[in-house]
Amino acid sequence: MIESIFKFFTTEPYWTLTRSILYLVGICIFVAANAAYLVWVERKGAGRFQRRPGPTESGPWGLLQPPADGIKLLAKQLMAPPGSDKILFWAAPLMVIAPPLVCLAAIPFGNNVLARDLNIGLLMVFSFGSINVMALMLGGWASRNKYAIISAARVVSQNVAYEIPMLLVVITIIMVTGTMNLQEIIVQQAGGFWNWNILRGIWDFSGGGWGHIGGNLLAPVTFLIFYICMLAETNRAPFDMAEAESELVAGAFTEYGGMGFGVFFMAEYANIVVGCALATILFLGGWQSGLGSGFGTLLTSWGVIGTVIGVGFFFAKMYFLIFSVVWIRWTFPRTQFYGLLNLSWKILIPISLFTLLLTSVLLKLPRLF
Amino acid sequence: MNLVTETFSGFLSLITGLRITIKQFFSPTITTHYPHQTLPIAKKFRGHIELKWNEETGKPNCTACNICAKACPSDCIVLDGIKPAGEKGKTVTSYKLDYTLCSLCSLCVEACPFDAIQHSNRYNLASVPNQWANMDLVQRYKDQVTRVGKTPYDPYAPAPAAAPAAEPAAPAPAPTAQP
Amino acid sequence: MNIPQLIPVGDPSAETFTINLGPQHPATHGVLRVKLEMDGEFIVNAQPVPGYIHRMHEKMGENRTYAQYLPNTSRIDYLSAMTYTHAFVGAVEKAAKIEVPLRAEYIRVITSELNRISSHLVGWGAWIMDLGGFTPILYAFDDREKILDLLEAITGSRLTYCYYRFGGVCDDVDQTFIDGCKAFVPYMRERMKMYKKLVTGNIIFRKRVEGIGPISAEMCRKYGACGPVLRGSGVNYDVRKAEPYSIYNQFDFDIPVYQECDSLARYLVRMDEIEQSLRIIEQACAKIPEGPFQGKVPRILKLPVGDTCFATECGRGRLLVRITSDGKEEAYRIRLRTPCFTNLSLFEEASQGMMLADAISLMASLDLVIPDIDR
Amino acid sequence: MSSSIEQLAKEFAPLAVKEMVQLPPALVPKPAPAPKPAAAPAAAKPAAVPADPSVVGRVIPNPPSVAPTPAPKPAVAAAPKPAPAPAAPPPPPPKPVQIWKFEDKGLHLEVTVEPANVVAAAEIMDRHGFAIDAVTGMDWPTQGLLEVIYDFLHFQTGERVAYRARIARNDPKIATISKVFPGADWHERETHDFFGINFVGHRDLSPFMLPDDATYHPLLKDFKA
Repeated sequence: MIESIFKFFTTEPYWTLTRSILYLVGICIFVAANAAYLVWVERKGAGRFQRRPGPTESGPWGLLQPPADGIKLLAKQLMAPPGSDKILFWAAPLMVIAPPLVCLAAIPFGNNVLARDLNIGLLMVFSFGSINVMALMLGGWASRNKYAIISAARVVSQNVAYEIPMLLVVITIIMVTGTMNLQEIIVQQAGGFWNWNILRGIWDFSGGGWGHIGGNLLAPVTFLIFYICMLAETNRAPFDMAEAESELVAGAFTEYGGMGFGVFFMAEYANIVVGCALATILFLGGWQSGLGSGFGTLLTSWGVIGTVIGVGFFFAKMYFLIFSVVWIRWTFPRTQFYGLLNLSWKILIPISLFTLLLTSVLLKLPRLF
Repeated sequence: MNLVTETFSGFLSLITGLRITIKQFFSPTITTHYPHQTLPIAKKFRGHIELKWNEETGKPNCTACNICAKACPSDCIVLDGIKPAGEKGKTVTSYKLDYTLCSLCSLCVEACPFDAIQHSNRYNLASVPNQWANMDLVQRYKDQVTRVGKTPYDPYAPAPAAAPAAEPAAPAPAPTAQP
Repeated sequence: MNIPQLIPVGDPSAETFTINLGPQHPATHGVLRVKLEMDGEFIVNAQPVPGYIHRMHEKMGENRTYAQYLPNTSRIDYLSAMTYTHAFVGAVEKAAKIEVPLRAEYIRVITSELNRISSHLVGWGAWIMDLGGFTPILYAFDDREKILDLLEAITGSRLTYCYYRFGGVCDDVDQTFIDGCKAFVPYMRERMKMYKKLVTGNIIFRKRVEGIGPISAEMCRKYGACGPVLRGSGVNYDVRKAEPYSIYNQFDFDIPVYQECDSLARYLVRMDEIEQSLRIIEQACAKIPEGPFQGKVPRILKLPVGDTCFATECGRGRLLVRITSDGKEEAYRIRLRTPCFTNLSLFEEASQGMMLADAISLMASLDLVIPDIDR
Repeated sequence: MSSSIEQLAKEFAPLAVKEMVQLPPALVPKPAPAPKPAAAPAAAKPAAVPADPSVVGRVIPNPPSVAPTPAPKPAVAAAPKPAPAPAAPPPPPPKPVQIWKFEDKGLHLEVTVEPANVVAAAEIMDRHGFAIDAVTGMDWPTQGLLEVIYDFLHFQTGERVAYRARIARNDPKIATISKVFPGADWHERETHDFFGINFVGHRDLSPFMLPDDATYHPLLKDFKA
C-alpha cells in the first residue's frame, strides 16, 4: 500500500509534481533557517565589527539565540493599532514573505538542484521581487502611523528608482548571455573565473583579447551597480530608508509587533538571500568552481558529489556576498533620501545605460566585419 | 567632471571605511564578559559609605558628632550614639544610610573630622530596594569586624567588663551588609 | 550643496501634519520632544518642547550650602561633569577670593580636558548613530572607557565626578595618572587618524552633513549660541581664550574655527578640539608642579554680598554661573546659563524648510544633552 | 564693531535709573539684621520698608506701564526719602551704571535701567554687536521687587555687560526683548515660568520647563515645594 503510493508519486508524470513540492518545502525550510541564522550572522558580525563578541549566552557561540528570539516573537500577542485597516495590515507581512519564497524556486543552487528549470527564470525572479515594495507600502499605509506613512512613501520612490538601473544591468547580462534561463546563464560561465560574467568581456583568454565578442567591457562596474541596487531593493543599509530608526522610529514596521514584525524581519533576510543568489548566478558563475575548464569543470560535474561540490561553491559565493552586506551595514551611515535618489538617477542610471550601449555596440561589431 | 571625480573619490572613501572595519573584525574583542569576568575595582572607587574602626581596639572611629549628616546635601544619613560607661566620648550606635538618596559626592567623608567613614568598594548592589536602600552601617561594621576575627565593640557593655559576652542588644538588625 | 526648496515653507495652502519627535525617540538622546509640523518630508515648523526632566537645579541652589550644591553641578551635563563643576567652583572662588594652588589648577585643566574629549567622543559617536552608522559609537566608547578609567582612578567615579572643591580638588593625583595621561595622548592621536578615515572622509557622511543646517554667525549672536556651534559658524570665541579662567592662558592651544556654518563645520570643530585638548593635556602633564592640591577655605563658607559671574567652556559651549549672595551660607540665587539651552533655541529657526533626516543631522550637530537644557 | 566699556556706559547712562538701592541689602553693617529673604513678603517685612513698596521708600518705584517709549528721562515718581531705620551709617548708594573689574565680578559693565527701557538697552547691545547670554529673574520679596537681569557678551572682545530692571512684584510686567534678540525668547519664557514675570509682547508664555498645567512659580522666594 505505502509502497504503491510511494511509487505513484515517484514515477512520471507525478514525479515532477512531487519534486516541485519537495523543493518548495525545502525552500521554505531553507528560507526560515537562513532568516534565523542570518540574524545570528548579522548580530555576531556586528559584534565583531564593533569589537565585542555578539550573542554568547544562549547555546554555544549564541547559536540558540535565533530560536529563542523566534519563540519570543511567537509568544507575543498580535495586535493591530486601533483604526488601522486590519486586512491590509495583516496582508502586508504575508505579501512580503511570499515573493522571495517563489523566487527561490527558480534559482538553481547546483547542477541539478532547482525546483523548476524555467527558461524565463530571470524574468520571474524580477517580477516577483518587485512585490516586496508593494508589501512595505501596504504595511506602512495600513498602520495608521505617520512615521510609517512617511516610510511607505520613501520605500516606493526608492524602489522605483532602483528597479531601473537594476533592470538595465540585467538586460546587459541577458544581451551577453542571450538567455533568461538562470541555469543556462551559469552553464555559460563554465571554466575559469575569468569566464564569469563579472570579468568576461574585459579580457578573453581564449583569444578574443580586449572587448571580447559578446563581452561587456565594464562588467565589474555592472556588477557593482547590480550590487548597490540589490542593497537598495532589499532596503539594507546604507539605503534602509524603510526602517531609518533614527528618523522614523522603525519606519513601516513601527506598529508591527510579535510575529508580524518577525515575518518582516525574515523577509528582509530572505530577500537578501535572493538578491545575493541572483548576483552569484549572474556575475559570479553560480555553482561553477571557477578553477579552469579542466579540473574545475570536472569537480562540479562528477555525479552527485559534483553537484554537492557545486552547491558548496554556490553557497560560498552567496554567503560571502551576504557577509559583505552585513559588513557594509556596520560600516556606513545611512544615505540621505535625496542622496539616494541622486545616486540612482544621476549616477547609476547613466552608467548602466552607457554599459548597455557599449555592450550592444560590442555585440554588433564583429558582425560588421 | 566634478560628478565623476566625486563619485570616484567617494567610492574610494567607502573602500577605506570597509578596510578599517574589517581590520577591527579580525581584532580581538575588547569587552569584559560581565557576569563571568569582572574588572578590578579602582582603589578610590566611591561606593556607599561604611564605618571605619580602630584596628587595635575594634572600636568604630565614629563619635556620632553628626557632622557628616549636616554635610550631606541629600539628608541621607541619620545616626545616633551614646556615651558608653567609662568612656570619654560618644560612640555610634546606629548609623542609617538611605542609599536611594545618596549621590556619592564624598562630602561626608571629607567633612568627617575623625576619619570615621570611608567609601566601600561594593558596586553590585542590585536587589529589591527595601533590602539594600536602607543600610545600617553599624551592622555592617560589626559584620566586617567579625569577619576579620575580632569581637565588635559594644557601647552598651558595662565599663570594666573586658570581653562582651554575648551579642549585644544592638539596634534593629537591618537586613543589609552582605560582603 | 543647496537642497532645492520644493515646497514653499509657510504657504498657508500647504497641507501639513504634525508629528512628535520625542519625548521618546531614538534621535533625541533623552526626553526631548520636538513638535514637527511637516509638509511631506519637509519641516514647516519645529518647536522643541523641553522640560521633561526639569529638576529645578536653580532652586536647589537656594536651599543648600555652596558645598552641598557641588554634587548637583555634575548632574546637569553628565557628559562633561568636570567643566560644570569647574564653573561653579570657579564662581565661588572668585566671589570668596579663594586662592587655588597651582597644582590643583593643573589637575583641573587635565581632568577638564580629558572630560571634554570624552564628551566629544560620545557626541561624535551619537551623531554618526543618528545618521545610521552604528559602529563608530562603540569605537568612541572604547576610547572613552580609557579616559573614564583614568578619571575613575583619581576621582572614584566614572560619570558624575564631583571632584573639584573650593580651593582645589578633593584628592591628589599620583604619578600613575600622569603617566596614563601621557600615554593616552599618542594613543588618541592614532585613533583620531582612524576616525578621520572611517567617518570624516566617508562620502555618505559628508553628503549628510555638508551644507546641512546652516547657522550663520549673526544667528549665533542673536541666539547666544556657543561652543562648537558658534565656532563652526566662523566666530573665534572660546571662553578659555576670551575670559581665561584657571590657568588656560599658560597653554599653547588653538581654537578651531570653520567658516562654513554647516554641520560639517561643527563636526570638524569638535574633531579638532579633541586634538587641541590633547595638546593641552600633553603640556599640562609635562609641567604639573608639586605642591598642595587644596587651598585654604573657611570651614563655613559665606560669600560677600553681590553678584558674581563665572563662565567656563564646557564640552558643549559656554556655561555661565551667576551666583547672587546675600551673605548667608546658602546662595540667594544661582543662575545656570547652559549651552544646550541656547543652542537648541535656534533649532526652530534653523530647521525651517529642512527635510526630516537633515533636521536630525542638524540636531545631532548641536550635540544636545537633555538635562543640560532642562536643568 | 566693538566698543569700549566707557563709551557703552555713556550710552547706557540715559536709560539707567536715577536712584539705586543695594540689592541684596545685607551690606548694612550690624544693627538691622538682614531681612530674611526666604520669608513671606508680607509677614517678614521689616519696619524700614514701607508697606507699599511702589509708593515710596528706598525702593525704586517703577511705572507699571511698560510701553516701550524710548523716553530718555524716565519718570522717577517719588523722591526717595532717607531710610529711617538703620542707625548705622548708611552704605554708599550703589551706582546705576557700574564699571566692574572683570576679575572681581566676571562682568565689565553693569547697569540698572528703567523697566521701560529694556528694549532700548537691548538695541544698544545689538548695535554694538553683543550676543545675548542669558535673561533671568531674581526675587526680592522684602522689597517687593522682581529683578530681570539681562546678560550679554561680545564674541570678539570678550566684554561682558549685564543690565537689570526692577519691577514691582505685585504687577510684574516688562517688555520683551525677543524682537531684538530672538534668543531671548526661550530665556524669557523660562523666566516667566520661574518668576511669573509677564513679558509683554512675547509670542508664547505658556509653561515651558514646568508642566503644562503649572500655576506656580518655583523660583519665587515664597514658593514652598
